[in-house]
Amino acid sequence: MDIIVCIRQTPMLIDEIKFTADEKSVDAANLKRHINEWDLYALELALRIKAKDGAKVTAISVGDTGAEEALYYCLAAEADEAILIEREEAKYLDNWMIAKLIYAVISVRPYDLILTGLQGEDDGCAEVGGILAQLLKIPQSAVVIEIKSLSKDGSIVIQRELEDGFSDIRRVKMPALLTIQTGINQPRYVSSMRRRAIKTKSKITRIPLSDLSLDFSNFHPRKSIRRLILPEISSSKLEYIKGSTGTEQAENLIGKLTEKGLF
Amino acid sequence: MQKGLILNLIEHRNDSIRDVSWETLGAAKKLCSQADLEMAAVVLGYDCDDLVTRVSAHVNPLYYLQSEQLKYYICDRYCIALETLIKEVKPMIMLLPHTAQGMELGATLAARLKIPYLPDCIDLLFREGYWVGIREIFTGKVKGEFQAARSNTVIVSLRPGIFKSISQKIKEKKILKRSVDFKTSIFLTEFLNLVEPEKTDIDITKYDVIVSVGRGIGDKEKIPLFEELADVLGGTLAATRPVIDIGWLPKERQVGQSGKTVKPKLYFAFGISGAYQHILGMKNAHTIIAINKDPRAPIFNVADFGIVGDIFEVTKPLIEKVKLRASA
Amino acid sequence: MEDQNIEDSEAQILDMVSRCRNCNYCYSDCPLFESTRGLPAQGPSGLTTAIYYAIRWNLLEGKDAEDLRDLLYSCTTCGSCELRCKKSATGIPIVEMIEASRRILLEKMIGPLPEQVKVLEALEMEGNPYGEPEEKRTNWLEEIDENLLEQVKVIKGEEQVETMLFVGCTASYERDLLDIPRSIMKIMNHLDTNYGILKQEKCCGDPALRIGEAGLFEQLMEFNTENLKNAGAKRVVTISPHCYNSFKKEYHNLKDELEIKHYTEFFADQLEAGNLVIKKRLHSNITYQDPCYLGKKNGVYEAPRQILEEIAGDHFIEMERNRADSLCCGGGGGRIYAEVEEIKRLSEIRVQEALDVGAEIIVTACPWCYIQLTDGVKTSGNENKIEVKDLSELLAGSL
Amino acid sequence: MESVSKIDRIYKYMENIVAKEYISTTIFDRIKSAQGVFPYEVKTEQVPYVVVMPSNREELVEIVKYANMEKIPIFISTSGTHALGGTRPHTHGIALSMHRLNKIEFLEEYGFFECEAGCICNKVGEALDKKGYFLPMAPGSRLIATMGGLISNNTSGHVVDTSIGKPGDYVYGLEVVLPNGEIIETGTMGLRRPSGTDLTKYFIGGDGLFGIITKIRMRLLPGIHKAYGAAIFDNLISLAKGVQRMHREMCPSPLFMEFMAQDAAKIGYEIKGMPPPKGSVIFFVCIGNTEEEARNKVDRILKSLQAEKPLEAFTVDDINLWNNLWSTREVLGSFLMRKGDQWMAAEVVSNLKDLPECMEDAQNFYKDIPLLSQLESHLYGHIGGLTFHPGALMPRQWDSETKKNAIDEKFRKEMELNIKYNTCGGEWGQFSKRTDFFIKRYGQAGYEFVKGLKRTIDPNNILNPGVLEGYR
Repeated sequence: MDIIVCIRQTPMLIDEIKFTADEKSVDAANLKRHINEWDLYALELALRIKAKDGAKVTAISVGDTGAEEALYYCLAAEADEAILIEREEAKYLDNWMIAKLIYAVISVRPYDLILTGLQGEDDGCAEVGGILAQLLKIPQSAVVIEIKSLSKDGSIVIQRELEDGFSDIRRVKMPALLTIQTGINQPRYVSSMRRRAIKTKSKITRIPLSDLSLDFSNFHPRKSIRRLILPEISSSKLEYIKGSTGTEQAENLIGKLTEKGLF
Repeated sequence: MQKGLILNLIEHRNDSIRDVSWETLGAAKKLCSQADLEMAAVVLGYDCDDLVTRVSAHVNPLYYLQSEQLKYYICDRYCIALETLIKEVKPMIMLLPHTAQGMELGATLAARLKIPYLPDCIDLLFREGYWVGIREIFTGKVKGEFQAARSNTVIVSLRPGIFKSISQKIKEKKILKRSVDFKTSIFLTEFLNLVEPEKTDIDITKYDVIVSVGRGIGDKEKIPLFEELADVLGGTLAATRPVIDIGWLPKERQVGQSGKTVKPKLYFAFGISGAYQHILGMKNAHTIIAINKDPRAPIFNVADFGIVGDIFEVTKPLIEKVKLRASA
Repeated sequence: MEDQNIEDSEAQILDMVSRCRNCNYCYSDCPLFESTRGLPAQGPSGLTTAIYYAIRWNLLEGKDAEDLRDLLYSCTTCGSCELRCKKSATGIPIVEMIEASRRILLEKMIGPLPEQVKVLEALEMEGNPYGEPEEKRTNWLEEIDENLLEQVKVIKGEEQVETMLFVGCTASYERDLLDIPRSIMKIMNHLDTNYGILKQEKCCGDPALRIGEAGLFEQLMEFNTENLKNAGAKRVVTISPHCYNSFKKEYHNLKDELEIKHYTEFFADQLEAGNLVIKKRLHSNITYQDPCYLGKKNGVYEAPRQILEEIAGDHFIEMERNRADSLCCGGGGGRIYAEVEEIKRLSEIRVQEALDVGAEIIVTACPWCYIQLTDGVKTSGNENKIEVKDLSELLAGSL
Repeated sequence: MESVSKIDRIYKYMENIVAKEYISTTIFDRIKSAQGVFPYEVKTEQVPYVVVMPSNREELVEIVKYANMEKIPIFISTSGTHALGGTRPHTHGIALSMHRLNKIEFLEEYGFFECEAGCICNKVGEALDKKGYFLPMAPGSRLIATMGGLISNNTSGHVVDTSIGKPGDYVYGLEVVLPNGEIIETGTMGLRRPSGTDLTKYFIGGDGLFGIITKIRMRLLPGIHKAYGAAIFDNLISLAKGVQRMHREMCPSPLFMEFMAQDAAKIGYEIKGMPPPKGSVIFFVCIGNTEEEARNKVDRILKSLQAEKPLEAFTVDDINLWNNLWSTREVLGSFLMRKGDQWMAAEVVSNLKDLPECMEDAQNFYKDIPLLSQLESHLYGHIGGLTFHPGALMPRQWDSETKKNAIDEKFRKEMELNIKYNTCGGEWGQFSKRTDFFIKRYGQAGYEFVKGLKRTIDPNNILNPGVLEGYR
């Protein structure tokens, strides 16, 4: 069984957010990055299936900042292969183009299951999985919270999270794509030594754009960012509780609630 | 030339229309009045006529794509059905809610039709000939204007809980039934069953006071402190999804889109940044008190009272003072 | 850890544990034996036996692996068992074996406990276990009164200083504990020595090491070592016994070159030398909780007592179990971050023992003991009977 | 290994009896409770199905009934300190830990205390001490050994029998769960023990063959005063003769009387930072209701010893010196084991008449055992109780099999000597590793007698099977 996991690093905002001059992206300077949380759950799921039923786990990432780190992490966590799709940093890629790149690589390889995180911590679009599935002409299921069974006949029964505590259960014919919700498992910890050692032990498969059978030059994003805005807290009703110390604030809060008869 | 059309997909479950569909209709109505547009809606399903009539009271025309195959929502079937309709009515905007269903459908349908998709928008504008979706990124810490490439149709999913539900009714109803031809298609996904929310020992929705905590509290060791506050306030403890995910508290205490929706008199939010999935579950509380050290935390957008500061420095004296009042 | 190292360390564990004569005397001194259900494996030689057979019978998968993990990570690493084994049996370095096993579990991706993952990530990202921004590490200084800041040099770059106060993560970030560093600065003010605080201070690495993340520990060790050397420090004074232990035992490029003192040692010396003079004596009954990483691990029993006797005289009472026999607060060994089985809270037992000897104040000299005992006082409902203080607070108050 | 389905079945049943967090199927709990004090490895066929910790006798009764019905062996392995491995399962079964039965109650108006079987000896001792009473037992394993186990074994430990007798002599009653699940209470609430049949006697030193003790009623003994003495002999024979005299001349027996051969004493002294002794050392404790009484006893004993021309014989007034003397033996063992080799000792008991000869035999204990003759060995013992502990240091490198052989050899030699002197061990028990001895010592008839009792009381042989049969 072949499982492919799409993975990437996302920036974590620190208190002071700065934008680039064109206001189209967050200034990468002094941004800390880590692996997109949802992707970690997808990776763990793949590795657990591997441990239980045996599988080859391949991690794939489109090469923006931190992609290498993320892929080495996957290898250290005992993914069998890691593929880096190289791209020039500058060019803006929307999720459709990213999906297209991944598609170009995956489509020529064997796969039974493709796992992605439900969404990115940064843009939260939750669309790469869907697009990819459509390109590959395979069924997708989003917001997966449990694998009920994985039968040899090539079908998989999964549980999806809906709203208000509801969920539904589906049987999907493989090959299939699942986008994974957090909490589906408890992702393992991969030690710093493992992460260091892996870099000398194993290699990442690098695929330059030129190797892909698609003409990237006349690719155009289907959506683009006009500008970013720092939302100010805009609430007509919001009233700040003053106080130089926590004790004062606590006091004033109780005062307010009492005065409004809420207490 | 004919006016541009906004086509609304009506989401339903268990023979009832999901609230969020009234919201998307509301949003569409607003758009129509701003730009010179018309609206229509579409229901996919199987003998759900009364549900259809209910919708038709608000929007005209209403397309009713009926087939046994459409009894339950399944992505690929919906895609096939909607593709035919979209090709027929050529909407300028295909509008759907950004829900578990919408997430699947929006991305897939857009890719299938090779058209732009603006997911999870909190507003939609028409600027210099482009459709522009306002989206929150970095869990609401930043807003972005996302511009869809030029296209006859753009798919837009709207964030639940943002738009006013449609209220206006219309005079004459118009239901256009369509049957869908699935003969040639093979289905790879099969709906098995819907799982109801499980009954739990404690029901946080029953409490007048809720003390809710987010990852911001740091570690599990801190939980008892807020439990104590909840106790002295005669309320109960709740939490955001991340807190549930790392197992600090059981699922039954989760407030938010995928958890419980609560409407207590007092809702305290400690160390909760305010991801919309959480806000959806608590914004209708009578009074919301948000305590967070990050003044830009979106939670303050829905709060009635806000304290910017260290949650523990506030919590401990708060407990003491409440105790005092109780004993007094 | 390379696979080779794992094998070596497995072999070493097997060799060491094979010395055990199964007398089980170690149980009688183990905090787990008092705080858990007391199942057969819930004690020192139970843990080592578990490791031994896990390796010999290859019980490192599925539920067995989780059971092993939960067992090994329940240890407070207080070291009582080692003392007992030395005294009455073959002298196995039990805690060392347990920690070696944790390293193996971690490298095999069986450990750590779920809640500890966040801690390790925080240590790597921010240099402290609480995930607080590293750039805000010294923000607490903003809440210290001007006059206390005169003698402090906050080392940002090239500044040189002889004596370095290593504040540690808990004292730096836990607002409740602000009085500890504040008191220590007050005491420092009575000595006319300048001293430094590192702007770039990072966690000493104790949590990483205890949890089994040796690689991460090394990173932190190298970082701190370099900073301390660059600042030309000749002496490091630590607030936390855990930092103290790390520097003294683990920092191989530092431990022999620098004088490493826990603040209780440092101030005891100053009292002896007459540089500190007790003016106000304390008249309420106090007792002292030996922090394991000061006492059992490093034999510092008397320094804190010298100070306390100076301050309180006859009002200083020992608990029945003191010094090497004292009971661990339960905070060590990475436990403070995780949910471990505690049918009976160690902190509550300890609070009761303090009450039994008529103490009104439990004094300790470790931020974690302080936190644990404070909880213990609360959860056992003794707020109005007894309070917890750090030794520095009492000393500062009596000068 | 044991079948999973059987584990599940037993677990499920236990769930109806005991709170499930006190039933463990965790492999590590099961392995640990399969360990005995012997330094060789657990075998998979010894690993219990489950470990169960009942919280009261009612739960225990249900467990026993089930085991008896299903014919599943029960091993009461609580602290696992039995020196002959009596608590060590040799087949799959249910391992019981009695730690939760740990209540102690002072019935001072009756002159008793009652403790549950899981109480730890040392804790009971401390509790009595606080109230000014005295626990008449001092086993080496007191730190962790349970009262139930100790009474089932009825060990003197360091105590000189002729001084205060055996712990069992102070037991006024027991509560026991029989193999069929019946509960019986034995003995009396009075201060006078039954004449004639006293059921208590069947379970004191009963090696856990006939029932599971759940509660022990023991006399509250007034606190005692102690006085200490010591003597140095240039040779062990006169030391032995000195002790012989003490007994023959009807001296009041000391509570403890220990000796160390010079070589052993040297090591102990050195570790304790004392100048090496000029000869072999004997040191003892006398007790009395007054300090004076105790001191007089010491003087009286010293007189007897002096008759055998010790290098020196003296009362020890400095308690620190005494504590040092007393701990020399403990530190000796751990000092020798510091390299990780394991100390094993035999329990050779002499009769009074042949004490000097037995002393010689004890000195040469390991000499003619090929496997052990080369090992470092030392001699010490509870000489007041005419007991020798010839000990040897067993190399850690030896594999499990060799260690097992070594230990079997040791027991064989021990048997030989105790047969020779028509005695028996007073500390560790008579079965398990010593079943062969028991048969030789008391004949097949004697053995059949016990087997007969066992068959009658425990027809399905569910209680600690293997103890009576003896480990091989």
